[in-house]
Amino acid sequence: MDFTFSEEQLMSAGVVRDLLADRCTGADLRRLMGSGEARDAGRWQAILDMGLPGLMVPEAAGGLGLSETDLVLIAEACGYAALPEPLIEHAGVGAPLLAAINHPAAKALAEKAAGGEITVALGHPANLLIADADTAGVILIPGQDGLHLVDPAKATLHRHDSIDAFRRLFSVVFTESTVVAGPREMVPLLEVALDRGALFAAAQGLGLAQRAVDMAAAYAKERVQFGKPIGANQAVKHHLATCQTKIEFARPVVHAAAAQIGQGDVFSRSRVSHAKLAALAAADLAVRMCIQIHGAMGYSWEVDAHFYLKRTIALTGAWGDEAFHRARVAERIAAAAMTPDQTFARADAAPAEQVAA
Amino acid sequence: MDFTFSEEQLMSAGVVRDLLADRCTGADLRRLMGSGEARDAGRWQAILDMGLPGLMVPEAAGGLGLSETDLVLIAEACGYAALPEPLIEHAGVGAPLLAAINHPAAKALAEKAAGGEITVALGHPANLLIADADTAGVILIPGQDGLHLVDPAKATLHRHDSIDAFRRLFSVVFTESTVVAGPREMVPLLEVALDRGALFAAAQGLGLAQRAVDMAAAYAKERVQFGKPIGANQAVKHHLATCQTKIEFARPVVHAAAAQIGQGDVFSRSRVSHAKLAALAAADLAVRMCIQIHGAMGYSWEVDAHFYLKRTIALTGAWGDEAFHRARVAERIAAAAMTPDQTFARADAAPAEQVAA
Amino acid sequence: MDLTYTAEQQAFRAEVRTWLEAHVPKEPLASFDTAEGFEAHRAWEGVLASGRWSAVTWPEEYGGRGLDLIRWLIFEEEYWRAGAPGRVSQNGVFLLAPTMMEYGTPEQKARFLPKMATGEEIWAQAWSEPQAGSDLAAVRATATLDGDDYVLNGHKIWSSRAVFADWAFGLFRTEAGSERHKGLSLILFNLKSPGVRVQPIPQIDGEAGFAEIFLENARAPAANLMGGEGQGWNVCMATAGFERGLMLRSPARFQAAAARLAALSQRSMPDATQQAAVMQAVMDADAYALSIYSTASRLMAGGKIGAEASCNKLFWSELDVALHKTALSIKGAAAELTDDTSGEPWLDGYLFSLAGPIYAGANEIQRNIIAERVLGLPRG
Amino acid sequence: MDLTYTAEQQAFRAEVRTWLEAHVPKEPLASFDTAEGFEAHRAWEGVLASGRWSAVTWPEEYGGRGLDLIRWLIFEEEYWRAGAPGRVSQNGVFLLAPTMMEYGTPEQKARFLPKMATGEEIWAQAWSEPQAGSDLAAVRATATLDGDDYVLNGHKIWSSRAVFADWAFGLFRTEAGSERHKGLSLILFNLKSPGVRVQPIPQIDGEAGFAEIFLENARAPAANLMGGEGQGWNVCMATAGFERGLMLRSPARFQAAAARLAALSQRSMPDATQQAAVMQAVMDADAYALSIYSTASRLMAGGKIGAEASCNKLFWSELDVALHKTALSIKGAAAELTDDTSGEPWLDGYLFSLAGPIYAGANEIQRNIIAERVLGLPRG
Repeated sequence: MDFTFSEEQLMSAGVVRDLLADRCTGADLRRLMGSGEARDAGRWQAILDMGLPGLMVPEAAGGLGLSETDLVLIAEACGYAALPEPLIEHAGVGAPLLAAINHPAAKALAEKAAGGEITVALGHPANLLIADADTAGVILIPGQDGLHLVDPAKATLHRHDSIDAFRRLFSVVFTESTVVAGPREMVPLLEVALDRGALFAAAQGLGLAQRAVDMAAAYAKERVQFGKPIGANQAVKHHLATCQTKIEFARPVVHAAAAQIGQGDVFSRSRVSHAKLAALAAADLAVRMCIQIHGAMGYSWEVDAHFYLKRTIALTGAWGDEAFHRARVAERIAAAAMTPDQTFARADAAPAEQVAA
Repeated sequence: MDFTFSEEQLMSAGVVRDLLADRCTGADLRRLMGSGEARDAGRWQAILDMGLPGLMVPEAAGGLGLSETDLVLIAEACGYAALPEPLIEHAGVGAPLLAAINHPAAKALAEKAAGGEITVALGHPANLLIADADTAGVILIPGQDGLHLVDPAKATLHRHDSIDAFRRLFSVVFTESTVVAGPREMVPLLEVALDRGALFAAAQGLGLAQRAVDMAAAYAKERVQFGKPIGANQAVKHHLATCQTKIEFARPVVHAAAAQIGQGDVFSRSRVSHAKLAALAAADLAVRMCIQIHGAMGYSWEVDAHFYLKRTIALTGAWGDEAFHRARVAERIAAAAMTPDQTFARADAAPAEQVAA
Repeated sequence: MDLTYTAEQQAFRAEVRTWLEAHVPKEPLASFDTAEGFEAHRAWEGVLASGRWSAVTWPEEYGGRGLDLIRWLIFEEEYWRAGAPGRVSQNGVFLLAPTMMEYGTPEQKARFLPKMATGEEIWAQAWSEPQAGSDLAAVRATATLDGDDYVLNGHKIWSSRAVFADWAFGLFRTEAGSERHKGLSLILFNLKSPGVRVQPIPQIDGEAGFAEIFLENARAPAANLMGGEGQGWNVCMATAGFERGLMLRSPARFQAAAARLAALSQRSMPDATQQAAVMQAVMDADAYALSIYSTASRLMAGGKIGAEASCNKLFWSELDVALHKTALSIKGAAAELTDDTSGEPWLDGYLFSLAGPIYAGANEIQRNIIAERVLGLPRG
Repeated sequence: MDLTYTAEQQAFRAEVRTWLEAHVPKEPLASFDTAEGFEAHRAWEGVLASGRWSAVTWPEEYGGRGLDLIRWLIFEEEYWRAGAPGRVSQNGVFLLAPTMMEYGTPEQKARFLPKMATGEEIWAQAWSEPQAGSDLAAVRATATLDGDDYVLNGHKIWSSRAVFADWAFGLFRTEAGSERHKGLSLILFNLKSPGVRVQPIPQIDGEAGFAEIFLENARAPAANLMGGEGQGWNVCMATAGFERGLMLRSPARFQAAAARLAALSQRSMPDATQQAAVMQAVMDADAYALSIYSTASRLMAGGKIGAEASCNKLFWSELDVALHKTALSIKGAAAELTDDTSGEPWLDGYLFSLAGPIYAGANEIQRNIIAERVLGLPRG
C-alpha cells in the first residue's frame, strides 16, 4: 500500500506544467483561436519531443510502456492550461488502444502513433462525435461487425461546433475501412478506452478546477472594492475554501482511479466514475466561482475564465455523462458489501476471512 | 386575485403571537417538561378563551366557520413558539374532521370539540402513531370497515417517545368503538385531513424557521469574538441571509396552499406538498444554522435551539414524509402543462383557450 | 385572500393571448447583441407599441395602459408562454422609466417616455466604472456645468445594450472633490453625441452584450439632470430597488424555462439526481411566481416594496443557474454542442444565467443587504 | 503507487479481525456520557489495552505497537467494521498523547501515557472559556507559580468527557497581563483535586457530554507544565493540527455509516432525491478514506501534514450531517422516534453530527484558515 507518486512521475508532470505555463497562456489560446488552426505547431513539437504521445504504448510498440499513473498528473497539468492539442486523448486513449489491436493494419501504424507522427481518433459509443478526427492519422470506429480502421483522408468529415472552440468534433462517414478487431475483441478494447477517457477527463477536470481557484485567488488579492482587496471578505474566502476542499477530496479519488483502473472490475469502474463525477463537480463549482469573484470582468471574453468554463462543460459530457457514471457507482453499491475494509476492494481478491483462516 | 390577508386575519395572528411570546417562552417549555404534564393549563385556557379550537368548525356546529386561510398565520405563530399543546392539530385537523362526519355519535361531540372542551385525536395512514391520544376526548381511527370513533378511556394507549418531548405519540388498541363513516365516506375525509395536517405542519415549519433565524440574529449581534460581534462577519451574515431567503420563498407557497386547499385536486395537493417541503427545508437549514452560529452554546440544552430542531425533525416526518410529498409534486408535473399561465391552475377551470373564444 | 382570477382578468388574459398569437414572430429573432438582431428587436418593440403592449404598466399618456401589477403579471405570463422575443428596451422601460415617473420633470417625461415606449430610442445604463463595480459609490466620472450643458468626462463600463443603444443614463460626480455617496447626479446623455465613444466588450459567449463608454468633454443639456443635483445616489438606489424587485425578471420567464426543463426531462431518461433537480427547479420557479404575486397584491393594497426584495435577486439568479445546469446534465454528451438540433438554447441560457449572480448587485452584496437591513446585523 | 495491501498488511488485518471478533461486546455499551456507560467504556479500554490494541500507533514502551499509519487505518477499518464501542479515551490517546510524545518530558511520558493506554486515567480537554470559543486566544484562566505548584484559577467550558474524567489538559495564562497568544501555557491537572469543581452541561440530547470546570486555587505540580512556560499557544496549535488532521475522525467511521445508509436505502423505497443523496454520501465517505490514505502514505514517505488538513474537518463534518439527514429522510415518519426498533441510532447520530461543524474549530474558522494559509488570501 503506497499512495504516493514516484519522483519521476512528479518530475515529468512538473516539466509539462512548466512547458505549458510558458507556451499555453491565455494569449496563446487566443492566438491559436484567431489563426483558425488546429494546433500550435511549436507547442505540439515540444510535446512530441518529450515522448509523451507514446507514454502508455508498450515498449515493444515503440512507446515508453508506462501506465495511467504516469500520465494522470500530466493530464492534470494539461487541464490546468486548457491545452487545445489532443495530447491526452491520444496518449491516454487512442495510441494505447491502437497498440493493443492484434491486426497488421493496426500494428503498421502503432509505432507512428507512439512517436506522435500521427494521432489516433476514436469513435466511442459514450461520445456523440469523434474528437480531432480531422488532424488524426487514423480513426477507429466501432460498428456491428467490429472495429473499423479508417483513413481520415478517405472519409467525409462534418464538423459540429462545441462551445469550446478547441474541441474539434466530427461526424464521420466512410466507405473504405479495415475491420481490425471482431465484435468480441472490440468490447474489452472499448471498455478500457472508456475508463481511460473518463479517468483522464477527470484528471483534466482537477486541473481546470485548480486553475480556476488559483486565478480567482490571485484576482481577489489584487482587486480593491470598498477600500480593501475583495479577498479580505469572508464571502470570497469561503467560496474559494469550499472549492479547494472539493478539489482536495476529488484528487485522491482520481489518483486512486488511475492506480486501480487495470482491475477492470465493478470496483475500479465505480472508482473511475466517482473520480469523473467528483473532479468535474469541483471544476464546475470552481469555474463558476472564478467568474463570480471576477464580477462583470469574469463574464467578459477578455478574462480567461470562459476557457475553463467551456472545457468543463465539454468534459462533463464526454466519455460518459453524469447519469452514466452515477449508474456505475450505483452498480458497485449494489454489487458487494461496503464495510470499511473494502476501500480497495477487487473482484479477484480472496475475502479477508480466507486470509485469516 | 388578491394575495393578501385581511386585517382580521393579521390581527388574530398578532394576538396569538403576543400571547405565546408572553406564555410560551423557553422557560415555560422547560417548566412544562419538568412537570411531566401534557399541557400548561393556564396557557391552554387562554387559547380556549380566544375561541381558536373551533375556528374551522362550521358555525352550525358551534365553531367560527372560518377557513385554512384564517388559521395559517396562527399556525405560524404556534410554530414560532414551539407550542406544546395540540391547538393546531385539533383546530386545523381534528375538530373540523369530527364536525364533517355525518353520524350522531360524531355530531354529539362536535360542539364540545369546537369549544375546546375536548380535543380530537386522529389516527391517519400518513402517520405511524396517534398524537395526543391520551389527552383527547375522542380518537378517530380508520379501519377496513370505516372510521372508528373511540373513547380513549376505553382504549389501551402505549406511548412511544419522540425526540420532541412535547410530542405525545401513542399506539392505540381498542375493542369498543362506533363506526361513524363507511369506507367510501372515509376516504375523502382522510384526504382532507392529510392536506390540512401537511399544510399546518408547513405553517409551523415557517414559524420555526423564522424563530431560529431571529434567535441566531439576536445572538450574533451580542456575542463578541475576535473583538467584534460575530454578526459582523460575512460568513454569519450570509448563512442567515440564505436562511431568510428560503423562508421568503416558502412563505407565499404556504399561504397559497392555504387559499387553494379547498380545490382538492392534483394542483392544490401539489401546492400543499410543495409548501410542506419548502417550509420544513427552510426550518431544517435555519435550526442548524442557529445551532452553528451559537457555537458550543447552541449544542447545549440551555439554549432553546434544540426545541426548534426537534420540532422540525418531528414535523418533517409527520403528515406525509418528504418522499410522499415529492411524489405528489411529481404527479402534478406529469398531469398537465406547466406553462406560466398555470400558476393557479384548477382541475375544474375552463382552459384559457375557451375563455378567449 | 382569493387566488382566482376575476372575469375581467381572464378576459384580459384572453385579449393578450389573442394579440400575441397574431403578432409574435414565428421564428426567433437574431440575438440583440448583433446589429441585425438589435434592429429586429427594435422593430418588435414598435410592433408591441402599435398594440400598446410595450409598457403596459405606464400611464396611457406615455404609451402605456396603466395596468395594475396583477395584470402586468398576466401579461408577462402570456408573453413568455407565447415565446415572444426578449425585450431590448428593458433598461429603459423597466429600469429608467419607473425612476423617471417618480423623479423626472414633466418635460423629461414628455420628451423621453413616448420614444422609449415605441423603441425609437433604446436606452443603456451607465453606472459601473472600472474601479466602481460592487462599490458603486466609487464613481469618478464627472459632470461639470458649463452654460446650459453638463460637460461629461470619464469611463463607464459593463454598460448593457450600449453597443447599439441611443441613449444612456449614468451616475456622475457633479460636485468636485466630493466623496462616496455625496455629490453624485443622475444624467441622461445621448450615446451618439460628440465626445462619446462606445467600445463593445465581448462576453464569454463572444457577443458584445455590454460596452465601455469613454466620455471626453461630451455634452448633455442641463435639463437632462434627473432628480436634482447631488441626489444621484438616492435616485439610483430607487432604481436599484425596482431592479432587484419586481420587474427585472418576471417570474413567467423562469416558469417557462422550468416547463421546458420538465418536458426535456420527460422525453429523456433522467437519473435520480436529475429528477430531483428538475422537481426542485419547478418548485422554485413556482415559489418565485407566488412570491411576486404576493408582493404585487401587497403593493396594490397600499404596501411598500421592502428590503426583502433583495431576496428576489438572490433567489431567481440561483434558481436560473441550477435550472440550466440541470438541463445540461440531462443533455449529457450533447450539452457542449452549439448547433444542438433540439432548438432549445440550453447552453446559451446557461451562460446567460451565470451573469445573474453578478449583475444588478452581486449576490454577495445582496446577502449583506439582507443580513444588515432585514435582520439588523452590524456592518462589517 | 501501489494500492494493494502487502501480505503482512493482510495478515495484520486478519489478526485484528480475529481479536475483535473474540472481544467486542455483543451488546452496545451504555452511552459514555452516563456514569455507568463511562465505566463500561473505561473497562473496554482496559480490554483493548490487554491485547495492546488501545493505542496502536504509540511506541511499545508506553503500551502501543509502534504501528505505521497504514496499519492504523487497517486497525480502524476493522474496529468500525466490528461495531466496537466508541473510544472514551479519545481526548487522551488521539489528542494529548501525540502532543506529549513531541513536547512532554520523559517523566511526563512515563507518568501519564501507560495509564492513558489502559484507561486507568481518562482525559478531558480544557481549552474553551465562556469568552474564548472560536477565539481561543482570549483565554483568561490563570496559572501562577507558587513554590512547586501552579495555582489555577478560572472557568473552563465545553470540556468534553470532563464529567467523569480523571485528568484534564488546559490552556492557562502564566504571564500576568499578557495578551492574546502570548503568555499562555499548557498545564495538566487532576480533575479530582481540591479547588476543581466540575459542572455537567447537558447537551441537546439531554446527556452531559461536556462540562464546565471551575478552578478556585486548584493546584497542579509545576512538573505538569508541558512544552515550556509561555509556549502554550504553539503546543496547542500542534494539538489542533493533529485534531483536524488524521486521527480525530478515522475514515472507517464514515464508511461504516455510509454502508449502513446504503443498506437502509436498499431495504426501504427511497425516492429520487434520497437515492441521489445516498450515493453522494457513499462517494464522500470513500473520498475521505482515500484522502487519508494518501496523506498517510505521504507522511510515511517523510512528508508533512499541511494546512490542507483543515479541509478534512470541513469535509467530514459536512458529510456526516448530510449522511444522517438522508437517513432520517428515508426513515420518514419514524425518524423522530427515540425507541426506533431497527436498532440503528440514526437520530442520535444526526444530533451528534450537528456538533461536527462547531467543535475543534468551527467550520467558518476552518474556511478562513484554508483561504488564508492555503490560498494566501489577505486577513479580514
